Amino acid sequence: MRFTKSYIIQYLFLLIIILFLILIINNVHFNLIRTGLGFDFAWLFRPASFSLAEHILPYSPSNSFAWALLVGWTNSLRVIFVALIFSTIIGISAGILGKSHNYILKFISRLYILIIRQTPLLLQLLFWYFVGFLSIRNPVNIIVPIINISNQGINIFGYILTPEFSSLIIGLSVFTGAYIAEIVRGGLNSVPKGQWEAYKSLGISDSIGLKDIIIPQALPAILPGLTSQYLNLAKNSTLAIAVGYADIYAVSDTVINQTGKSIEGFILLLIGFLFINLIISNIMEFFNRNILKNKA
Amino acid sequence: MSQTIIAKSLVKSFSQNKLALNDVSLEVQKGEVLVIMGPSGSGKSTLIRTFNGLERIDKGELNILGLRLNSFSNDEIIKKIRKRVGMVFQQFNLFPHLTVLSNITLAPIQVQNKDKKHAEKSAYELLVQMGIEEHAFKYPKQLSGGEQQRVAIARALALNPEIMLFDEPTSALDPERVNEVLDAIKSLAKKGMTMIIVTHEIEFAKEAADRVLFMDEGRVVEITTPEIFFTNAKNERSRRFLNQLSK
Amino acid sequence: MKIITKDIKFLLFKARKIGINNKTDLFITFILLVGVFATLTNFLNWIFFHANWEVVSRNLNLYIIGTYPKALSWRPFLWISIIILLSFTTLLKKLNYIKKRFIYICWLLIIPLGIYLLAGGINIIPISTNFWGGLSLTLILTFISIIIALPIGILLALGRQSNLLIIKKITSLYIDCMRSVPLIAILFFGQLLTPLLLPVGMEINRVIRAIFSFSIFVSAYISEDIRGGLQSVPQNQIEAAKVLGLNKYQINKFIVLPQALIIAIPALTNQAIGLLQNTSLMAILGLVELLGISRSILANPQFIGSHLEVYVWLALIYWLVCTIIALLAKKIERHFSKSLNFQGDL
Amino acid sequence: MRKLLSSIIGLTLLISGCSSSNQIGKSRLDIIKQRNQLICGVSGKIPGFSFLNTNGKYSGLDVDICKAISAAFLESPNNIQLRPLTAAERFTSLRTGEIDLLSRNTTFNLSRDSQKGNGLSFAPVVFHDGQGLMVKINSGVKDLKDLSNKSICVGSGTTTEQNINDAFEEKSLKYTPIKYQDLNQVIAGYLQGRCAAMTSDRSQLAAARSSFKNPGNHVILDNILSKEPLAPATVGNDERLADAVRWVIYALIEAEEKGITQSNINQKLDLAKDNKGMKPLRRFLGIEGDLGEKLGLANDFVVKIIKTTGNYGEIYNRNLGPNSQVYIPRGLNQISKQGGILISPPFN
Repeated sequence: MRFTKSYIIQYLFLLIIILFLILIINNVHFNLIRTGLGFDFAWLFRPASFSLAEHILPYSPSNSFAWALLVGWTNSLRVIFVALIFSTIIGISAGILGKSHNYILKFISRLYILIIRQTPLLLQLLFWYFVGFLSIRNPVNIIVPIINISNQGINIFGYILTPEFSSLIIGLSVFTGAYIAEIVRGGLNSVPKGQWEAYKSLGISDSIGLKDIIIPQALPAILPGLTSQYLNLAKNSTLAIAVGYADIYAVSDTVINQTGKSIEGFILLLIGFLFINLIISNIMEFFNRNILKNKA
Repeated sequence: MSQTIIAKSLVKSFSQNKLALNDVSLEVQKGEVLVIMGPSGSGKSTLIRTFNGLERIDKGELNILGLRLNSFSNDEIIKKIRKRVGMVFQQFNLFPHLTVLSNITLAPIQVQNKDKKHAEKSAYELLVQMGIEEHAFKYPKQLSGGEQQRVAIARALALNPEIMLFDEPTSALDPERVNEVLDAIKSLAKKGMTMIIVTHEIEFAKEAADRVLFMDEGRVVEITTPEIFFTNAKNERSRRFLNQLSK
Repeated sequence: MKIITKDIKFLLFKARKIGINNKTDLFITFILLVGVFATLTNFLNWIFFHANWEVVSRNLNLYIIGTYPKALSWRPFLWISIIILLSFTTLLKKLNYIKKRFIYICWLLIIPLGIYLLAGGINIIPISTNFWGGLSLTLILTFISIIIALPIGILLALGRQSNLLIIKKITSLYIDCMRSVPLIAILFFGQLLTPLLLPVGMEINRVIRAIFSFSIFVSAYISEDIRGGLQSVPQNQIEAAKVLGLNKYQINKFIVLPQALIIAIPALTNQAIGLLQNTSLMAILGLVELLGISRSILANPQFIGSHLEVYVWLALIYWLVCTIIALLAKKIERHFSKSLNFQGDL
Repeated sequence: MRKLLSSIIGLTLLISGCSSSNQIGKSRLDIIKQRNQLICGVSGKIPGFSFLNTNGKYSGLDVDICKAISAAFLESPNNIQLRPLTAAERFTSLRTGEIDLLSRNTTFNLSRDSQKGNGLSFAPVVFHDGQGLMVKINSGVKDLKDLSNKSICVGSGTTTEQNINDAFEEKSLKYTPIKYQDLNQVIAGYLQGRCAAMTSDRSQLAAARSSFKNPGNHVILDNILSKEPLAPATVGNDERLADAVRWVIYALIEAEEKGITQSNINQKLDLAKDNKGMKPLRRFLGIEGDLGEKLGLANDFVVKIIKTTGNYGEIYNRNLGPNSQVYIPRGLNQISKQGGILISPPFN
């Protein structure tokens, strides 16, 4: 008797959702017939006949749409991976500087977070690309002749990073870095004050104290937030389309345009993202388990 | 005199190898004040929490105000019991986002469907009775611990319970605040409220209790009048406990 | 000579006071200061002497109201002025109880007022959403989406905490899926695919589709924030409510949810700010909100190549709006959390 | 609870009921008339064709075509709703009925027109264009092969992307496409030196060049990579709407051939009314016969068009003529009498 009522509610809920899904599938089916679009994946193996500016895997326009999507996917992974490293470096430094005793460093760190977090990422990306890179008239040599920055990109030892890739990396890293900095600061704040006083009273220097005493204790508070920021970074990397980088979303967009297969293309995009998410959350889970196991 | 609580062979365990309650039986008369004492971990809180269904018993049977409660009892019975049994916690457990007045009137309005004006009037009378009427519109955080605990008592009384359960009501208070709460409980005792109080306050027990129950390791060691318990406890374990307390 | 050493010592004392303790510190500070100073002077130099602000000054109306009919432009302008006025009274005034109530009611009325003023209807000429644009569209997208997403988020959070297994599974699936997909994909879905899901002849206009997309996306994130709040409501609060005879529904409504929401205010604020910033993604999908209208303005042959001016100007607007939202939320949070401090209880 | 459920089920049935009683058989023309509004998809970001002026109004050739159609269908050029669309969403919007008419620099080609392709119906071409390349004069680029292995700025989601690929592939040359979403991004990318060349329809290249600070520093190469006939489009299998749109465009061309302009339309009307012998003119202006009614329009739809927007030549000059912001010589887009390829079938 006690369970029946809740069971009825649950099954009704399930029934409504199923009905709703049936209704939608019915509509889609009807609309696909009406518009003559159809639903199939055969087009995946036709030649893509568009070119991509950047690819890690070998690619030419005569490759299939499927291959083009895979190339886009690997391009996404490349951006996510590099931006992930840089954003972590920026975020941790800014987070630690935010706790610095030096007022000026503290001020700069706060200012950075304040500006970056309150403006849209898309705007920042456009800014980095069109203003940051493309408006460089005279190439800038940072360390002659190792790093050379111009509106053709960053040239390191003859290896050229395109402005699209570079501005995406900078934009994503700077943006995500500001969020990571806040998480790091929160994590550091979660370490009891007594711990800071304790290492100082033992005469341990700040850098060693941070590395060996404070950060290990702050990690459990930092890691979950960090994971969700990494996932956000992966999702935000789809804004690549605004600066002309051929990531998975941009390639999907082109594919959908060329084939008109919007539903199929969308489904493939979602599957692609599911994989990226799985990769990141599994790696983080691994870290989480190992680090927390050792330190707890 | 009629029994309001009858407990028969209660058994309750949280982990497999240790019994929190081990064959506990007792009866409480109407209007009686029963003080439960015992070292920490002896099962006092568990026992008192079984009386309003916060803990389910594994074996045995309870009869609270004529309602039978055993390991198979459903939520309806527990709800009925809770409406007639008030409880005050060690940590007050006031609702921090509600004013003192709303803390007290919430249950009468929502559970007993009283109209707001009526409920507020009764609440105000309770606050006067507890001597904290000037705090009616403050939030719990703005009050001292003693005041908060008196609000908690008023909140429990607002439902006109027939039995009041106190789970270490003074343990979380500053020493100088203890008496204001105990005085409030004493005044309730004088009015003939049936009360079961878990406490470590010997003086209070001597003064207010009709009987004292001493527990250890989930068992009832002794149940007797305060005079006998505090001057001439029969059991070796009770004496040791009292010695430690008076130190 | 003595005087100079004294001066240096004094300077060192001053430096120590602001936290510069050793040579490395001094060096890093110096480098950073030079960098900041150089950037700042360059930037100011550009702003005052090189930038051509015509692209901003001549299109000021467009940035704020988009393609809204000129004769009726007072309507969005009135709405935005009221919002600004209300923000400042909320932020500046130290308020008593009655005034506070009044201001909260005003804030609640902002959304219906905005819809009425922008869309028209009774007594004023109706204007299709197609003409909405600029900052006014950005704001109304944000406000309506948040107000829709909040209750959905609460229900999802409760669903995920529920002990009804099917409901729990379905809500969890929904939340996890939503959170693993990029927003632009959801917006793409909303703009380009939902028409295929609808029965023939049924149309939902694109602003509503955008609101729908934002709401279903943000509600998943909101639900996780609220779940965090729900989990941090102490168990003894629920126990105390049970003892008073409240049923499950009453416990959630009167005890758990209010506290969870107060705890979640900072996280919810971040969601609101994030949402406002993310409305800019609609520029990629064809709505002329603040960023979209700016891209249209940049297409005008008169203003080709004024990217930097436009981006700096947009950054300023977005920054101001987001900062005001953050400050407002802080004020609200301070007001509510006055009562809420579990440390005092435990 | 029960009430809620029954209402939800009711609603579900209602919606699914809707989907079976679809509006097949009813022409969109009737829907447009019923709502007294023409929803027209435009780009909103292409100078000369449709862009936002500082008054917050869209203007350009594409917009004027919408106005002419609105004047013909709904008696007023102002009953239009212009919807800025991205290249990616334009066909879906048309197919799902979100817009009635697409007037957005859309290239007329087989796969878009055919039922198994995009399933559209194209109206006559309103602008004959061809894809071209623009480079900086001092770059020394003269031909496609000079651009080998260089970067080229392209707009994504357009036929441009495919054409440039085909052209380079034909000559076995390699290049790097830098793809942007909007034409103005393509222009910015090119101007700021990201690419050695930008490719787009030659009209757009010309329009862009005319807005540059130093137009003389840029040159449009002679190579024409493709034919780009730009035409308005409606959804396929709606012949009545397609016919009506088609003949509105022809009317604009015919009016120019006949020398009927916005300023002399009243004189011409009087002339036709007075002279019973001027049969073709009388039919064209709806004084005689039932040409308009055959299309489901007012009999004098031509008069309404010309009064509000003028003939094709006037529209062209207003938006792309020498005195406009973007000057593009008429070239092919001249009526046949003047040496162009625009021609209207007879209004009989």
